[in-house]
Amino acid sequence: MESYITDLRVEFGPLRLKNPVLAASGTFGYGDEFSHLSDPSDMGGIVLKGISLRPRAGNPPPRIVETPAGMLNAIGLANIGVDRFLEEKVPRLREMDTVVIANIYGHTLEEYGAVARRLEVAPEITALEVNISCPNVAQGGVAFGTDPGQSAAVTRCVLDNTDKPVIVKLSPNVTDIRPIARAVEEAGAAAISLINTITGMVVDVETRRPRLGNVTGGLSGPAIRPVALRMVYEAVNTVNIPVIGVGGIVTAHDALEFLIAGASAVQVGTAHFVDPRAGIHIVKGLDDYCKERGIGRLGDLIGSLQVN
Amino acid sequence: MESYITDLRVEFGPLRLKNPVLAASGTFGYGDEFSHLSDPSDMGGIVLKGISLRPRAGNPPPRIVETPAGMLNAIGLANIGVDRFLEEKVPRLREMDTVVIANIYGHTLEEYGAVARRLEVAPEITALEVNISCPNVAQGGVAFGTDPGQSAAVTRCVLDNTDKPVIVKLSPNVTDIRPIARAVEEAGAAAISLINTITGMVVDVETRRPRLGNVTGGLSGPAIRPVALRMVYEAVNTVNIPVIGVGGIVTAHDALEFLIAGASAVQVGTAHFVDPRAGIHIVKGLDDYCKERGIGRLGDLIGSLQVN
Amino acid sequence: MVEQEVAVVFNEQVALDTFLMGLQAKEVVREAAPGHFVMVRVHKGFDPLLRRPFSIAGTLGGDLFLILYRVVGQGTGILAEVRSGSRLSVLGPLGNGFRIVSSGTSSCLVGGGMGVAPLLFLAQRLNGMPFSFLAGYGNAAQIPALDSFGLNPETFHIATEDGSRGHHGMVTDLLEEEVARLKEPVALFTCGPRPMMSRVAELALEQGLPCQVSLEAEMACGLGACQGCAVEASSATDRFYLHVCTDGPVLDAGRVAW
Amino acid sequence: MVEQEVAVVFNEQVALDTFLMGLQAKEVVREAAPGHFVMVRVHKGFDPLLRRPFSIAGTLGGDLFLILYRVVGQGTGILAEVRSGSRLSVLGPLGNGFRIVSSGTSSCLVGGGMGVAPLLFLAQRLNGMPFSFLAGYGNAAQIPALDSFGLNPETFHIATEDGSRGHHGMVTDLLEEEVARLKEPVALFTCGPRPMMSRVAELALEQGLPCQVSLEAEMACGLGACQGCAVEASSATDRFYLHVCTDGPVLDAGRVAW
Ligand SMILES: Cc1cc2nc3c(=O)[nH]c(=O)nc-3n(C[C@H](O)[C@H](O)[C@H](O)COP(=O)(O)OP(=O)(O)OC[C@H]3O[C@@H](n4cnc5c(N)ncnc54)[C@H](O)[C@@H]3O)c2cc1C
Ligand SMILES: Cc1cc2nc3c(=O)[nH]c(=O)nc-3n(C[C@H](O)[C@H](O)[C@H](O)COP(=O)(O)OP(=O)(O)OC[C@H]3O[C@@H](n4cnc5c(N)ncnc54)[C@H](O)[C@@H]3O)c2cc1C
Ligand SMILES: Cc1cc2nc3c(=O)[nH]c(=O)nc-3n(C[C@H](O)[C@H](O)[C@H](O)COP(=O)(O)O)c2cc1C
Ligand SMILES: Cc1cc2nc3c(=O)[nH]c(=O)nc-3n(C[C@H](O)[C@H](O)[C@H](O)COP(=O)(O)O)c2cc1C
Ligand code: FES
Ligand code: FES
Repeated sequence: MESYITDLRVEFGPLRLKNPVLAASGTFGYGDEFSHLSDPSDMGGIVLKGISLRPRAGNPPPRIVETPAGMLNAIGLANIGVDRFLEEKVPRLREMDTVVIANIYGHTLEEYGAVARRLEVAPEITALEVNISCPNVAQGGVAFGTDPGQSAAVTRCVLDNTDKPVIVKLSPNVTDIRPIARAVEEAGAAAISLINTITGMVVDVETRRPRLGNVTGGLSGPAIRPVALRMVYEAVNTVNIPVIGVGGIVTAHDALEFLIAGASAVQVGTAHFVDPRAGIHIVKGLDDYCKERGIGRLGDLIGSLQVN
Repeated sequence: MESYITDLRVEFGPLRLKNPVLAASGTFGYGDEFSHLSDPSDMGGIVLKGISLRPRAGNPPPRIVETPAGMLNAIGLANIGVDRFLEEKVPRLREMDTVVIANIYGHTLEEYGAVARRLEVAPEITALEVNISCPNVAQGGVAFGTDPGQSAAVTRCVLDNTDKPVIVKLSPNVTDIRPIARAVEEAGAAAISLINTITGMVVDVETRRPRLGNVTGGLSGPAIRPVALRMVYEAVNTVNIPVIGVGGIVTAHDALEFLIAGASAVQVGTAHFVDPRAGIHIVKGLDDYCKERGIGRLGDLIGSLQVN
Repeated sequence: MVEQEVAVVFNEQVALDTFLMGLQAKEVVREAAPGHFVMVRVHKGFDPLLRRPFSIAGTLGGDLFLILYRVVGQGTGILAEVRSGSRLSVLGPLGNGFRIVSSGTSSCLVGGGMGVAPLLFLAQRLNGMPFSFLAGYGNAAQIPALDSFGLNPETFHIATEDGSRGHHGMVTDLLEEEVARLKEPVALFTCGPRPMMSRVAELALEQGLPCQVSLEAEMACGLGACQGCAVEASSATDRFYLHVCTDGPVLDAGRVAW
Repeated sequence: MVEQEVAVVFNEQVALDTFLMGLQAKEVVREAAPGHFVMVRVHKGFDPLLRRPFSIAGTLGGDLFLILYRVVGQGTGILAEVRSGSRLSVLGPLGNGFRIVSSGTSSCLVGGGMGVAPLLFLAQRLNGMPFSFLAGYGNAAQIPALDSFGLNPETFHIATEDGSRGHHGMVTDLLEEEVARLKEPVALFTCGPRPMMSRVAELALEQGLPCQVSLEAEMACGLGACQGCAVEASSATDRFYLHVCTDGPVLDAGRVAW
């Protein structure tokens, strides 16, 4: 455990984080993949890889392709299913001295509810993050997260099945993030996180085929940071619940942009592929920034953006 | 004038282009800014900087900020107005031996119609490209281009005021590009072009202010290429009119991705800031690609993407 | 496994578009086994963004490890311009390596193009045990000068597709001869283009020989976290996909859907 | 104006974080006048994406031009590592330079930090005519060794904010003294941080002296196409915004809203 001069704690709805830096879902596995390289407990928390009711093999390869300052992934939410997760992964989470958040998803409302309910038995999991970017099979495959009514319905359904705080993770592939943020807040979410990936595509000009087995994939990494920051700023100015900023954060400088714009915490995703210790370096960098400016409490920076 | 081995001509609705590479609006001025460096006539066409009914000073500085593999601009559609445009700029366009497309916008339907009508006197202008990403002042500032009905209304209004072919340029800041593409096609557009910039933001962590005078700006450059390509692919599979691909194209390789995905032509924007001859280099690169593979007619590549 | 900035001791061109780089990293050398790979960050900016995976091609002394790479794109292009004395961030060693078969059996190493890299390390560690090394290239210009590896010219056989050196044809032709010639059982180790490995796996199946393949896939993390590096598993495996970075890169040929 | 790859002849550190680069480009040298700038592409990838603007700080012989730059971020950091012999893409010369006043009047050049760069070129071209050069820095470590510019120490005066060299205070203090001391009219030329130039412009206004300022702005194209480099014009100008790249970078102080 590192120690810092600045008071880096943030209060985050019902959660207390030792610092505002979390690992983003799908980029840090179940917390054990990186354990040789760094102690996840140095971060404010980790969001685990998305879990569904039943195991899923995921999409056909290739699943990733690099793009300028970013990457597309079409993993297809491959995961071991909630039962094996509870059996194999949860016991190891006990050793983590940080907040552990499970990321859940489903293709019907019932699936969302069922995964949430199954996780009630695991006190190791402090909160749930609900991925609403998934296609709703009952509604012709349009993502839950693109419609305020459906986003609220998923939120309520998860809340009905859990006593844990519920964070709803919003999709950026929408015309206006504000009605969705509002709907999710009214439905009872403890917080929102955004953004998930932006849908993109790459073509192989040699084979004249899509580079991804799934044709399209989700864009993440520094390329999307300005879009994520704009949406976080819009959400912060729309809802009263805390907002977690995600998207392209690699350095403490990047994290500060989100915190100053009003995010109560940040998540670090793709950066962990470039630097497996990115999250921990960011925590250190936040401390340095505050020290150099005589800021005793990082919380004082949150939302300190001056617009004109 | 360069000469090429491949037949690079594309038929583009009512337009015949000598090659499928156009300069994108707002990045190539009125065609004369680059004339010291390259001959715009080597490109298939140029789309001029956006013109409105009245002159506009544009947004307060700073107006641009760089981002990873991209940039945000908040120029605010600064322009000299259609009258000065006709007087000062149009006469010089006569020398251009390529297709010249005017880009127009307004804040009300009437403004769109009025600019289109004024341009009827200029035979130098082969077609109009309509930027529908502008806020509709009569409708509370929501962009025309985020709603199918309003997009169609702008298209019809411009068509009522011109005999030139009308290309409608779509905004990527929408949940689903398809209903908008369809609405614009049904309203009578000769073609659509996409994407315009994606809204983003950057914060200065020293001053804790937005980096742009206008707070938010439009993201362009290689960072957005995968998003642009995905939307072009979606549009190509939705409408029967030609689609022009724009967004992050820097090299012939990038242009080929769009052509293979079904774009009938491409526009090159931000790349012109990095390499003022980017468009011309792309034309050359397309010729090389075809030569190496024994493809006699570039048109045969268009839409040749194989999906499974 | 470590993630650290290490010094580039040399970075020499050894064939057309092919370079051999020596990196100083005691920890990597200590843990490295044939078939392991490292993820290298080629520069500090975000374009290209991701680390690039390279097989460990051997070790030199107690603190140098080697990578042999071909310039095929942006990342390897940048790597080729790195000067000795510079520092690069390296993550590794990663993955599961070759299982060296017990003495008594002889081994046959079949490499295509850059696929020779992990096999060079394997050859280094097979020292004393009997093996032959078959390497295939497009043409003579692509064949790296591998003096520092001390390969025995009697057991090192080359095929080129254009016939400009060695056997005129595919490296799998050499393998067929070798398998026919040898009386005793031989274990196959292969790395190279997919069609080549597929043919080697087929031959192994026909002849009932054990065969280990080293696979490639686009990778983001190299650590088993992103699930990006999936390849289809054969029906003999109880899983649908295998992950090259943690299940492999070396796998029994029978586990892979060819 | 050309856009071409040119050779870096030298790239030397001349102060704390400050480098002087010599680039070989006959066409640029032929057209260059003081106040002109070039747009340099610092590398081939897309991060950073845009070219970086630098004032031409002088010419050497018939085919070398100089840029003097401080490492402040990613682009200049990459530039500082460029080795002589490398090639960089350069676009220029661009912009409107200083109008050199007719003989008879003397000139006073007031530079702050890297703002001395265009003034060094101006000093080079003022040869023979009377001028004084006032330069302000934060501290002595930031003062570049400018031997190659052959400045006359009698007319070159330095101020540092921390007093570690020359006058202890602001360069505008020196200017006030200079203006008070001189009898004949003097033309002011200034480049540096905005507050400094604003003070120089104010002084010029008070004293009725002609004053040309060289402005900076974030730039994308450098050619007048993107309209990104707008700065607010004063009410004396019939326009609302001026474009640094084509209206400037050198402007009469009275045209700018300070
Ligand atoms: C476990 C493993 C070990 C490897 N060992 C070696 C080695 O020892 N020597 C060597 O030269 N190469 C090796 N490779 C391949 C090497 O990683 C790629 O050639 C390299 O990443 C290309 O980077 P680039 O930026 O130059 O190419 P890019 O510009 O990214 O792409 C150029 C071409 O290379 C292909 N490519 C890109 N990334 C990968 C990747 N991760 N895996 C496979 N193909 C890719 C692309 O599909 C494209 O066709 C290995 C790959 C893996 C997965
Ligand atoms: C006409 C003109 C002439 C210039 N001449 C010189 C010169 O001779 N020597 C010199 O050292 N610098 C000069 N500059 C400034 C120089 O362009 C910037 O320092 C450089 O672009 C920073 O690049 P970077 O990637 O290192 O910094 P970044 O990482 O991009 O930014 C670091 C800091 O520099 C500032 N900055 C970035 N780009 C610019 C820009 N285009 N203009 C002003 N500030 C910027 C940013 O706001 C930030 O605070 C000039 C600028 C202009 C517009
Ligand atoms: C390989 C990969 C897998 C991901 N898996 C999930 C997931 O299972 N659930 C989820 O909500 N988000 C998932 N994401 C999205 C990230 O959590 C994050 O929202 C996104 O990548 C943007 O942040 P970044 O730019 O920091 O990566 C995944 C992202 C990547 C790159
Ligand atoms: C500085 C700047 C100004 C622009 N001005 C206009 C404009 O006036 N009208 C318009 O339709 N698009 C405008 N655009 C959008 C571009 O035409 C193009 O759609 C977008 O930049 C994406 O392409 P790119 O990534 O190749 O730049 C502008 C873009 C930039 C960067
Ligand atoms: S590369 Fe990430 S799981 Fe294999
Ligand atoms: S930098 Fe583009 S107009 Fe000045």
